[in-house]
Formats: sequence, C-alpha cells, structure tokens
Amino acid sequence: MEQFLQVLLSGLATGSIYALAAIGFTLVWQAAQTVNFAQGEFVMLPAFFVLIAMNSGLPLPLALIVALAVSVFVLGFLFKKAIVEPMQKHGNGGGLSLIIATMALAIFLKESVKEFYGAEAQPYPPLISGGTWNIGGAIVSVTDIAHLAISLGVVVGLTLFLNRTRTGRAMQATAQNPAVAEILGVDTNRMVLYTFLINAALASLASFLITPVYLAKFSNGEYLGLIAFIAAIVGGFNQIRGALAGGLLIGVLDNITATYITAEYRAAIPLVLLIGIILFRPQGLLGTSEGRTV
Amino acid sequence: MSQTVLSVSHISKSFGGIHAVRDVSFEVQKGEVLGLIGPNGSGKSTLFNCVLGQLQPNAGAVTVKGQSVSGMRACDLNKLGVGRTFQQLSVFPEMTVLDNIILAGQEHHGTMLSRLFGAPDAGLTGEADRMIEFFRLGHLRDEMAGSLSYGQQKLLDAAMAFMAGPDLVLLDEPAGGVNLTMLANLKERLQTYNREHGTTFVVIEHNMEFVMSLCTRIIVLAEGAVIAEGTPEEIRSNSQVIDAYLGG
Amino acid sequence: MMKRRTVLGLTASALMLGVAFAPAQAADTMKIGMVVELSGGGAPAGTNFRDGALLAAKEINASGGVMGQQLEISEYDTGTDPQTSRALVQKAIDEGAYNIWGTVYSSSTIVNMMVAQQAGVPQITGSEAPNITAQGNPYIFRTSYGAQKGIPALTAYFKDTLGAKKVAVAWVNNEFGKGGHDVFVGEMKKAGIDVVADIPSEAGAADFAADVARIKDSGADAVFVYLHEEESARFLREASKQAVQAKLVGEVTLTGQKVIDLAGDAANGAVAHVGLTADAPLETFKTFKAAFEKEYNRAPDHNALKGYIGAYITKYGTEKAGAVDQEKFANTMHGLCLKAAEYPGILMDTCWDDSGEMSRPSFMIEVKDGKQVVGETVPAN
Amino acid sequence: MNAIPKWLWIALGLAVLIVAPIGQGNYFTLILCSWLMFTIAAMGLNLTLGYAGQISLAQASFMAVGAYITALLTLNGIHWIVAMPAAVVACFFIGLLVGFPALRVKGHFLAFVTLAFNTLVVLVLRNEDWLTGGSYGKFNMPRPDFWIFNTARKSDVLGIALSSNQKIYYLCLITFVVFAALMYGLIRSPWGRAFKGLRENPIRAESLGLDTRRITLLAFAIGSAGGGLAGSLMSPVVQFIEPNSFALVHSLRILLMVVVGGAGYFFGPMLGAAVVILLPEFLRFTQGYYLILYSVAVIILMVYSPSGLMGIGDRILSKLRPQRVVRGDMKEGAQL
Repeated sequence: MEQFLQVLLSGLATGSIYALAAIGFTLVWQAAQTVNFAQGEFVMLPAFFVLIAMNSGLPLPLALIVALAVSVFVLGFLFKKAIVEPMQKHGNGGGLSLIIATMALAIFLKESVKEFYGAEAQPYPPLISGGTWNIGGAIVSVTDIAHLAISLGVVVGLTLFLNRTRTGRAMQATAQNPAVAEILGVDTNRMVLYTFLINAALASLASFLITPVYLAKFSNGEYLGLIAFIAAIVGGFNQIRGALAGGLLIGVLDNITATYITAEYRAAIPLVLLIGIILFRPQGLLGTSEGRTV
Repeated sequence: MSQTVLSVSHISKSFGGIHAVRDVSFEVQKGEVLGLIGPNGSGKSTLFNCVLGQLQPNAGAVTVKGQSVSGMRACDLNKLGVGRTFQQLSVFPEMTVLDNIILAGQEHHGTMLSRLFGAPDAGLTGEADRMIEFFRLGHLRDEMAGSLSYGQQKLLDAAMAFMAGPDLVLLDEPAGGVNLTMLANLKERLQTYNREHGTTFVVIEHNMEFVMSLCTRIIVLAEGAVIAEGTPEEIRSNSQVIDAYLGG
Repeated sequence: MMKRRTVLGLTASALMLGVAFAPAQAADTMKIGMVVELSGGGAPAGTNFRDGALLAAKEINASGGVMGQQLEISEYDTGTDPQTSRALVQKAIDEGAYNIWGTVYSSSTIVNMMVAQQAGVPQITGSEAPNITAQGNPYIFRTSYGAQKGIPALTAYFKDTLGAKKVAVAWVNNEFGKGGHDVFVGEMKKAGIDVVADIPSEAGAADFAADVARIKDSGADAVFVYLHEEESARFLREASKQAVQAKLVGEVTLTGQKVIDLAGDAANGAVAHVGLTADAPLETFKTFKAAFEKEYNRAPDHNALKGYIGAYITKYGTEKAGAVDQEKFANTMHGLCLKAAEYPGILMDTCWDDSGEMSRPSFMIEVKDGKQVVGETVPAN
Repeated sequence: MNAIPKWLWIALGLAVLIVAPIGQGNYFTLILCSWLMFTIAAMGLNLTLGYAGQISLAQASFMAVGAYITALLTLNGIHWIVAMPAAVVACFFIGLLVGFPALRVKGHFLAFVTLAFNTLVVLVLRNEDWLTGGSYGKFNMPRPDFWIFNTARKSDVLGIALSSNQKIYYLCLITFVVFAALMYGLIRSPWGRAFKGLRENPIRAESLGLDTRRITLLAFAIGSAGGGLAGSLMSPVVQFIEPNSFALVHSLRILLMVVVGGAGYFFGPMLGAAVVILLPEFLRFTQGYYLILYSVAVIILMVYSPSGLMGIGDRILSKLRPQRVVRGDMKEGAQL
C-alpha cells in the first residue's frame, strides 16, 4: 500500500510536468495545425538559457525571467515567423514538410546546445526546494506537490483566460474556424502568434520545473517530446484539461507499470495506449469529437 | 423497350427531428436525362446521397438496375455501372489528363493481377484518347490536370465519369462556376453523349436554364417532397414550382 | 517529364558518389584512428577518452614520438551508433591507421572490433563489457579490465564487509548494463546471497521513482547500482528522497566525479569499486590530473584515464616490439607486464593476458561530504 | 538535354555504379552499400508516402524485421537466397497489418501510430533475448556464397580481384537494380496510377471504382516489403544487428531521405539517400557542426521547396523550357 501510494504520488508529480508540455503542444496544434516534433527540445532549451544567464552572473530569479523572455522570443515568435508562417504560405501548413522541418529543428536545437554548451549533463538549480513529507508512508517532496499545484494552476488560469477574456475567446474562435473568425474581425494571425507565445512560455515553465530532476542535458527533449504527444492525444487534443489528464495518466501508468508489471516493457505501455486511443477513441479520453481536424 | 435504370421508392430520411426527404419515389428509364431541382434545403443533396448509398434512408429503397444500393461502397456502386461527378473540382491534380482518364477506366478492365503485370495503360490509351477528344481536351492530353482552367477541369471530371461506360451518371451541379462559353460546350457534349450512347443522366442543378435545356424530364423537390414532375415545358408553367421558388 | 527527372536524379547521385577519397600519406608519422563517441548518448565518455588520449599524444610527441615517429591522430565520431563505428573503423584502417583507439561503448566495440581483427590492426578500447575479450580476437586490448573481473571484487564487499543477505540490482538495460548484471547475478548466486529485486531501466531514463520504490519494498540490505553516470545521479537523488536505508554500491560509475557533481548531497554514502580514478592516492595519478586540468580546465574522469593509458599502450607496446609492426605489437602485448615506475604513462602496474584482458590493482571509493574518499586498495587479480 | 535518351542516362548511371568500388577502400565500398540499402528502404517508403500519400514512421522497424529474420535463418545455415524472400514476405504481411490503422486515421495520427509501432518493435527486439539476442544483437551472419561468386571471400572474378566487401556491394547493386526495375514497373502500371489516385483524391478514386481500402493496405505492404528487403541486405553486409540500429530516429532518417530527395519522384529516394548518407561524409571537416548545418539546410529546403531537391530541379528545368503554348486556353476558363 505504501509502495502504491509512493508510486502514485511520484507518477502524478512527473505527470504534471508532462502535462505542461502537452498543453502547449495542444494549443499550437489547434491554432495552427502544426504538429511540433521539436516540442521536447522546446522543453530542453530554456533551462540552458537559465544556465547561460546564471553563468554571466545573474541571480536565479533574474536568470529565470531572462530565460523566459528569450524562450518566448525564440521558441514562440521566431519559430512562428521564420518557419511555420513561410511554410503555411505554400498552402501545406499541416503537411509533411512541416513535420520534417520541425524534426530538423529538433536536431538543430539539440546539436547547438551540445556544441555550444556541452554534451555532458549539468546540475540545475531547483525552482522550488524544500523538505519531504511523509504521507501515509509515501515520501513526497515539497517540490512534487508544487509541480502538481503549478500544473493545475496553469490549467485553471489558461481555461479562464480562454473562456473569460476577449482575447481568449478570439483565440478559440481562430482555432475552431479561422475563416469565420476573420469575418468577425478577429486578427487571426495575431491570435495564432499568441498561441505560439503561450506554448513557448509553458514549455519554459516545464523546463524550469523538470530540469532539476532530469539534469540539464541536450538530449532531454527526445523522451519528453514523445510523451507530450502521447499525453495530448490520449487526453483528447482539443481540451486543455485533456492534456492535463493525459499527462497525469501517463506519469502514473508508467510508474505503476514499472513497479507492478514489467520494467522491461514500461516504455511500451504509453505507446500501446496511444495506438488504442487513436484507433478506438480518436477524440481522446476527455475530448469531444467536434472541432477535430484529422 | 423502356428499361428502368434507377428506381427510388418511398425514400424518407430525417436528421434528428428534421425530415430532409419525405416519401420520395421516382423511376428513371434508360436514356433519360432527369433533372432534380428545388430551392436550397429542399432535400436534393440528401436524396442524391441516398441514391449514392452514402446515406442510409430511414425508409424506402433505392435500386440500380434492380439491385439495392443501400450501404454499398462507392467503388462497388461504380462497378455496378454508376458514374458520378462532384460539386467541387474533383480531378487528380498531379496527374496528366490522360492518366486521369485512364484511372477512371482501369478498374473496369481485367483483374488485380492483370493490372499489375499487364500493359501500363491497361489497354485503355485508345479509348481514353477518344474520350479526351470527345470532350475537346485533346490539346491538353499531357498536361497536369491541376494546371487546367476551372471549366476544363469540369469537362475532365465529366469525361472521367463516362470512361467506364456507365449506364447511369449522376451529375452534381455540373454548371456551377463554369462560364457561359464553357457551359454551352459542356451541355452540347453531354447531349451528344446521351444521344450516341443512350446513357441515363440524373442532374442536380441550380442553373435553371441549363437544366431546362439539358433534361428530358424534371422533378422538383420542396421541403423534402416531390411537388412537381414533368417535361421542362410543364415545369416552367407549373404554378406550384413558381411558388416554391419565389415563396421559399 | 520522366526524362528530366531521370537526368536530375542520376547526375546528382553520380556527383555525390563520384568524389573519391584520396588519403594522403605523410612519412615519419604514425597514423592513429581515434574512433570514439563524440556525439549522441556516449558523448561524455567518448569526449573524455579522446581528451585523455590527446593529452598523452601531446606528451609523447613532445618527447620524440614513438620510435621516432610523430603520432598523427584522426578523429572519427561514431555518434554512439555501432554501425557507424564499424564503418569508421574501416575508414580509419583504409586511411592507414597503425592502431585504433576506441570505442568506449561496448555495444560499438563488439561490432567494430571484427573489422580491426580482419585487417590485423591492433585496437585499444575503453570498453569494459565482459564479452569483448571473450571473442578470441588477438588484436583487442583493454585500458581497463572487464566487468567480469571488476564485479567479483565486489562480492567480498557485499558478503563480508556489508554482511548482506538480500540484495537488489538496478541496471541499465543495454549492452553495458546487461553484461554487468549477468556477472553480478552469477556472483551473488555463488556467494549464496539472494537477489530480491532485479530492475532494469532504459538508457537515458529520468524517472527512477518506481525503481527505488520497488527496491525499498524488497527489503534488500544492499543495492548494486549499475547505471551510466547521469542515470546514477538521478537514481541517487531519488533514493535519497525516498530515504532508502540500504547501502548503495556500484562498479566504477556510481562514485564518479560527474555523478557527485550532479547528485549533490544525495551521493554521500555511495560506495564503488573503481579500477581507475583520477583521485587515486598515487603520484602518477596526481601528475596526470594536474596536467589534464591545466590542458582542459576541468577534472578528468576514468574515461580520460583510459584514453591516456591507451595512447601510452601504443607507445610502450611498439617500443617493446622493437618495430612499427602491427603483428609484432599484438604478439608483444600478449602476456606483457609494465611497471609504472619504469613506464609512468601506464600509471599503475599492469599486465595483459592472451585475450587482451588486463589486470591491475583497484580501489574502493566512498563518497563522503561530496568528496571521493579512496578506501582500501584491491590487489590485481 | 532531351536529345539524349533516357535509357542512355540510366546506362551511364549503372556504369558508374558498377565501376564505383573498383580500386576503392573498404570504407567507401561499405558507404556505397549503405547508400544502396537505404535507397531500397526509402524507395519502399516513397511508394507508401510519395505515391500513395500514407505517412509511415515505421520503415526502420521493417528493416529490423527483415534483418532479424534473415540473420536468424542464415545463422541456422539457411542460404540467404531463401532467407531474403522469407524476410520480404514476412514484412509484406506485417506491413498489411500496420496498414489497417490507415483505414481509420490519416495524417498526423497515422504518423503517431506508426511511430509507436516502430518503438514497440525495438522494445520487443531488445527484451526477447531468447530469440533476438537482446541488446547484444546478432553478429557474424554469414555472407552468401553464390557458387562462382562467394561474397564471403576475396577472389578473382573475370580476372578482377574483388574483396569480400566489393562482392557484397555487387550483391547490393544487383538487388537494388532488380528492385528498382520492379518498382518502376509498379509505378507505371495501373496499380501505380491507383496509388497516385489514392494520394490525390481518395474520394474521387473510390467513386471511379477503385477499392481504396485494398490499395491503401497494399501501399503499406509493398512499401514495408521494401524495408524488409533492405534489412535482409543489412544482415550480411554489416554482419551485426542490434535493436538500436532500427530505432525511431532511423525511421525519421529514411523519411528525411524520401522528403529531401522529393517524395513521389522515382529518383527522389536515390538522391535523398545520397544526401543523407554521403553529405555527412563531406561535411565531416566541419566537426561537430555538421549536424547543425545539415538541420538548417533541411529547414531551409522545407520552407522554400517542400517538394524536395527533385522539386527544385524540376522548377529550374521548367523555367529553362520554352513557355507552353497551350496556356492561352486558360484565359477562357479563367473568365468564370
């Protein structure tokens, strides 16, 4: 029982970070029909901006702000303007060439970090540190609880933003039907840009939270990117809470599998889940079948 | 000597609480050119899709040459001798006009194996060239279909529907978006084809003039039901039809 | 239409292929093919190995080279891909390499060593998987002994020092980890110790919560942790978080400086048997460490030591053979013993047997207050 | 340029390929083998993706299945000439199965399903030691002996001394030429037209009597069989296979070959494989930067020419050609 609780809580803590990456991925997918194969690298990179800022003498809080700003600019603005936008002008925005381009972008980010920062993993300062709590025999760190709280907070905040603000509703309209949104006077291009910026910010947050655990390494994105896709699809890609649920589910399932079923095949479980969901419930666990652009 | 190609009997179809088609029956004889008209929302498209087997009617049956088409896959319906065109442009843009036409006929020639090991053109080049010439696309034979003008693509679309030598061709708004010169050309070709091959047509169309001059018989739908049926002249002077269009 | 595509495709392909390779031969140099992991997952290990070897090569060249020939080193990056490494060993040999240095990852070495063997080119590897020297390949030589020699040295520690009855093993599920795991499980069986939890993980794994929870639940007295450096660090952190009481014992990697840097306080108390450590309390090691730090501005790890020793193996082996001859080199190396006093580049007294396996003394290291503390010296076996 | 017939260009290309390894070192010969193998795999994927429009990120897993089946059979004394067809047929049927999801989902979702399949295959290969050798893989697969042409040994053939590597290259070349010829026949056949129809407009194709379900499955099966053929060559050429050689990243590499070369162009995969395999060789002087330069080049290519290198060439050539006379007709239709 203790063991189960331990595994469950650890899974939720890790899953909450997967969820952050998955939410951003979902937003960009909805708004721009862009499947970002570099999403994992988007989570890997901001931590290095923090390290660079700190190496140049900034204290951690300032370094985080600088890193966030740079990430939002590079991974949000530049990504949209320099890669996605010119490609969508060709009229094949969601197509194969964009998939390939984001894959190449993933290689580019990974190799650049390796070449200009270093191939070895670096220690990375935790954003939130504290002791551990003993909950019914399971040991949970304050950090874990904070991660969960932050993810939930982001989901709630983002949902409120999308549903309650004018900009948020305009963004939703853009995602659902850009042509109609355009007629209604929404600057769809700007709204799409906003989703890219939000994605970059969420990826940065995920990066700041997960890197203390993963250690800063150029290859961190390989696994995270895959998990973000799986979480987004499993949860239901047209729902922000779907991505949260997907992330948490994958985190818990992964840990439970490794503990009770098989360590050798633990990586297979999310994949089998993915295949099953796509084939039998393509709208995802929490998704609705409307507004889907398969 | 008359022979029923398409028979629609007591078709009803509703979506939720809305009755899109109500108890519609008609038959189409070999060689007829039947027009199916009606104001927007009159149930034309729903009826059309029932005939194509794409929608399952709640009641009634559609038979082509005596065979029920309910739930039939589009490719099997085509094998049964039903050709069709689409409202939107529906050619294969990155293939040549010739390849478009051959593709339209090849599935009716030989077996899977003979299509793999036999002649690359499935022995259809001659026939395809005749079809291309018939629709006056000869000078475009080796161009990519996507590079053709809108009207030319409409002609190509029609040519593809005829390539397999169907008994029945369903034309879904063939005149939509085509300019006058091209429209006259299209109409004349369709009439010639009908005269030469005795192929049956069912046409859904908004362009009244086009329907009136092309069809031998017209059925008018309003609110899901048949309100009038007859020759173009009869329809033209039918007060119910005029009401449906003006009042609707 | 097809015509111009044909033209395009064929001419472009032909152009790509047509450029032949023209290796240049220079006199009075000894070509070395350094085939190592400079990118991909093995980059940290491969880069250290290379830097160690380059440091040694610089020293060797400064002191007159090998039999009067200057070492000329070409680097080949395998990307940590075994098949690439095989092709690159072939390339290095095509380009006239006298010796091959590398690779570090066993999964690569097991593949590319066949190529060097066929060509009769001596290969000095940094790999530690047991099967490397079990292939009957007369051209392979180790710079650090295989896990099948290192892990048995730990048996006594588990049995006598710790008095463990039940142990758990956490290992990385690849060529490296599986080799060590198999030897360890066999050793424990022989020693009558129960393996109560046997937990593989993926290379690059980041989340060890489940692994540690299982170990905790298994009631093991001690844990054998056989993971790469970064995974070791993550494992130690998770173990510390979940307050695992059992002793964590490793072979080579667990107490490495990199692991300590990454794991921080969580590394304290970890013990490992280490064949090579830059912190060994010997004069030769201190000299090496100082030179490495001066050259690269960072601390060397055991892979850097392997690279360094590897370069000196080429020098001493060739000089012992008395000629720059690959066949003679290989024959001389088999059964050769070198004393560090006489041959300082070897750092420690070392012997090679007929399979290319080596033996030399080793150390037990414990991490205390974030520092490697060298404990007892384990004699050569 | 049109004055020179197509067959002459092909003959010239073949002649270059035949003399390519003569007098070259083993490394160059093996790189050429690698190019041929990956070209075969990429041509298979080009059928699935380029012609039939079905995305697959699982091509490396079919190479894996092909390579392991060939390895297991040849290590048990069965001749390669028997093992190879067995591997190809097995991949054909597994490809058929993997094609089923394509009947339900398209685009990105299909990409994810096939991606997951690839990773699952690698996990099975890694974990089922009893059959696959686990992470140690399988090695020392024999090279086939064709009586007068024993690829396992160095010997004189027609008075030319050929090394084992050179002979295995010719085995790859013959396989490649036969496969390319079959592929060319397939593309030109009504099946090829049907694949393209599926890509261009599946609904229209179905309405013309084309059984798009069957043709989708066949596109996967035949493309996968190409992957299997490449794998069955890899076994004797590399003589070592292990699960990670077939990981997802290799499927992405094959995809890159198809797209960079030009998806849906017959010669695209050859060019693409040449670029992906040989370019790093030429960029090696840039040290660690080559992957960076390479990825930037791919991004730029995708932004400016989504139809790949063949697409660029096509555009340049069509600019050089005289303007079409027939374009005058377009005015008529453009009036609308």
